[in-house]
Amino acid sequence: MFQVNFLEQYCKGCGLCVHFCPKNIIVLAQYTNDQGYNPATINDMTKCTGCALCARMCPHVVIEIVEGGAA
Amino acid sequence: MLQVIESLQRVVVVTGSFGSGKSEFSLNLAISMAEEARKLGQVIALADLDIINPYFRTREACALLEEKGIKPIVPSPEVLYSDLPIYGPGIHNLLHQDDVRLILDVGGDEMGATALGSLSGEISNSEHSMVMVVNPYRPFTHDVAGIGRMARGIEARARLKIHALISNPNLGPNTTAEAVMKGHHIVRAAAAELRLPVVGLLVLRRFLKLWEDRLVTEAGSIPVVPIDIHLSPWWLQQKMR
Amino acid sequence: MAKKGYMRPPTLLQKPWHFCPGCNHGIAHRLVAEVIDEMGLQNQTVGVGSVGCGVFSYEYFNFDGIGPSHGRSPAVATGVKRVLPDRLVFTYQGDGDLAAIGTTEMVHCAVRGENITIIFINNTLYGMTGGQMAPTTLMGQVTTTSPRGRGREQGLPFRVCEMLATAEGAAYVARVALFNPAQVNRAKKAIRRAFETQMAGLGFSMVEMLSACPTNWGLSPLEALKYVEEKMVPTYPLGEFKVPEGVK
Amino acid sequence: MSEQILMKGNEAVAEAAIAAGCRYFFGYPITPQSEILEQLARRLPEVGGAYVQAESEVSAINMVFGAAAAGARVMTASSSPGISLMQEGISYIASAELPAVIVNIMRGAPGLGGIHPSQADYFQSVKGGGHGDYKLIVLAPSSVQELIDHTILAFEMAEAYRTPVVIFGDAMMGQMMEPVVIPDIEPLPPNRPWATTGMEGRGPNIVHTLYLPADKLENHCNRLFAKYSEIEHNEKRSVGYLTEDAEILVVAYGIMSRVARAAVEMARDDGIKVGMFRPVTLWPFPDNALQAAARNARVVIAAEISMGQMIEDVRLALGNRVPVVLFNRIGLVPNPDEIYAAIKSKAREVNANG
Repeated sequence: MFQVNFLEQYCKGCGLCVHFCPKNIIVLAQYTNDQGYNPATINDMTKCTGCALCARMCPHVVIEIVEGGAA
Repeated sequence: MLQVIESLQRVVVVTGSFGSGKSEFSLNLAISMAEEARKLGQVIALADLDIINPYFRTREACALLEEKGIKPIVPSPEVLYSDLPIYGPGIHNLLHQDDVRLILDVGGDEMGATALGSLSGEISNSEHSMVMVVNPYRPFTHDVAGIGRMARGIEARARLKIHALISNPNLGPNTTAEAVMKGHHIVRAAAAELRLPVVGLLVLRRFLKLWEDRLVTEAGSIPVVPIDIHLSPWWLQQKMR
Repeated sequence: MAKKGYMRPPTLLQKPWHFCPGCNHGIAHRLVAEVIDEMGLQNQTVGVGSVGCGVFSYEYFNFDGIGPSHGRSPAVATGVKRVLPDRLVFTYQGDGDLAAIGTTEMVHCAVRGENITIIFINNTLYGMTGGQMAPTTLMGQVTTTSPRGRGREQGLPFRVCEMLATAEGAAYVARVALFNPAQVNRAKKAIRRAFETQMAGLGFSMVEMLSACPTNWGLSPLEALKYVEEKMVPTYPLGEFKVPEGVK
Repeated sequence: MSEQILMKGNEAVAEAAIAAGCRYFFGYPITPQSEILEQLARRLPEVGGAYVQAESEVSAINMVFGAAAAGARVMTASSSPGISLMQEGISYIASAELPAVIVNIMRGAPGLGGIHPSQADYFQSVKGGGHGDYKLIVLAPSSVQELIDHTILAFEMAEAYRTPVVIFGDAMMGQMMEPVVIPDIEPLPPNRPWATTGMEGRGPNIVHTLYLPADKLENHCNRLFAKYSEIEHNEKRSVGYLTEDAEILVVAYGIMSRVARAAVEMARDDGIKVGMFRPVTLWPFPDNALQAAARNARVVIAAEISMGQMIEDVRLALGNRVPVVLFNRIGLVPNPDEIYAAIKSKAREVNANG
């Protein structure tokens, strides 16, 4: 079980994490953050394998992943 | 100066550290030689071989040399005041003309002596004396070890042997008789170490007038030679205040 | 850190980037920070920025930083390194800064074998000033100053790694790209090797990163990554051009 | 070393820098200052420092920027065309408030010019040179001993005010040899808590010159100029010679002041009431002292080896109260006779006008 935390206020909604997630669980939210972007988010956290490809490709260092549930 | 001239061969190669007084000595030597030479029908030529430092070189005294009947061997007028590594034409020929007394005023330090390397073969084949002018009040020749290093460095780069030292201890306008004697001792000690003779002690003419008796006694068998300054303006020669 | 998972490197200050969405500068910054943290060098590092989109690098890193003038970073880094030979000193420069105005400084830094690292972000144009042609612009690429596409009359792409690898003073020279996670991992390894080269005192090192500029290329962030892979890599082949014995 | 020794100006600058605790030098060869490089290339490794021959003056000044940012006492030297190339870096060093010493052994310009003595870089260093609002402290020594003393002073000022300091010499001063004493001082190591040395035990230090928000830029410039006012208040330096009753005042700096002084002595022997004023700091220009020195003057002669640059500061200081005329030569240091002749001719005019 992994917990993926998005630093939503820094996200610029570029969507690279959405593309590179092998489980296709990351989406861009319907709402916008303070900067006016639709931030990335995960609805079904149980499917995350903790591969961190999303974080590896995130150009805005928005994503942190911790093992073992909510941090 | 006549005694100095007598101790030197037909071709005189003048080396030394930067600012040792090589060029002033060369000019004084040439002017003294010229006075004798007129009687003997000899030609005196002074070649400026200083390709390292483009200031205070013998080439700045061309008019004086010509007036004294000395042939200045300097680069052509267009490049005379450049910092291009050029020396005057005709040195090769003059090295082998028996009726010409040639003085080669070489650049400072071993760097300046490098220019001699290209002529060393021809100089070796001519009757020559290579001297090193030493001022022990210059930073890199201020002790026996430093003078030795300088001599060996110059010999290595020039690929020629130094035959004699010229002692030129002075502090410019601040020179005192004591400073001359103290410096001269260092030069003599260095000469002993290098197994070379000291063939002259140079002293500015206006100072020599004041201290002649003391200095001649002190110098013993080494001739004390009055020197006139030609390359530095008079207002720079005033005592520092 | 857990075997899986990912945490923000502590050497990266917690603040929003000025970079555009999808800009690869952010990935490059993060990789540099991760390597410095993994090597435990945060307190021993002096970063030298540049002028270009990377101009604020010193604002984002949590270590000592210098903002020099355009193109002169390798000279500034030389001054720092000569005074502080045991520090990790690196420059972070774009292709305009490094490969145009700073060519002399970069070349002679390598020729001297200056023991510093250059992190070189190649995105084929001047990002900061609005997307003008750079020496690294691809043939046919349209920029604001090559409006009909770069042709012969605008010169040909400049391959910096290949040139610097010929310098005897250059110890480690590599070109990497950031267009997918595998490439990003390789890029990180290259930075690590470059920094190890420097800390071992082996000489000059450089890592060139082919980097996407979605805004000035007029592509989506994802299309821009594809552009790097399909258009840039053929002109700028990836690989290690020089690796010293000590870090193999 | 506290005995007298005979040194060339260039050698003296190099030794003085070492005496002042400078251990880093970055430069590029150019006549007539190359002995500074040559001497330091030989000496700095002996004292645990580093000499780096840069690929250009542009690089050299940026190496100075880096070394100063890293906390070192650092110097560069060049001659006019090379100093032109350094202007960008000098503007950055001034803006970043880094201490550094820059020696300009001036030669004839513009363009490639010649290698003759010159004072034609006055505007460049005193009035600007690089882009933006900044000032440089400019020192104008007039002897080899002063080259030494001013080099040491320059490091102290650079350190005290965190600002670049320029030392003016010229081809003749660089090459001429005079008896000097290198003072035996023990300089303290640089104390620079702001330097980028790796942040052990503190937060990050940043050395930069970028101020994008307008208010920050304005604050930065105001802060720089508050510092410059302090320098103007503290550091104006000058030397007067026989100015008390002088009806004719010769204003000259550097090597030209040596010539002017000899000329003044010649004219005094003729009974002419002439004096000399020598600015030692060109910025800050010693305007108050000049006003005092010129209080009895009926004519002021600004003597320069340029087409007339310092003369503008002389006129700014004296206003319309007294006529200021130029005596100049280009490509050489004139003989005192020439300035003496100029003094004589002015003396005749002054007497004719009663």
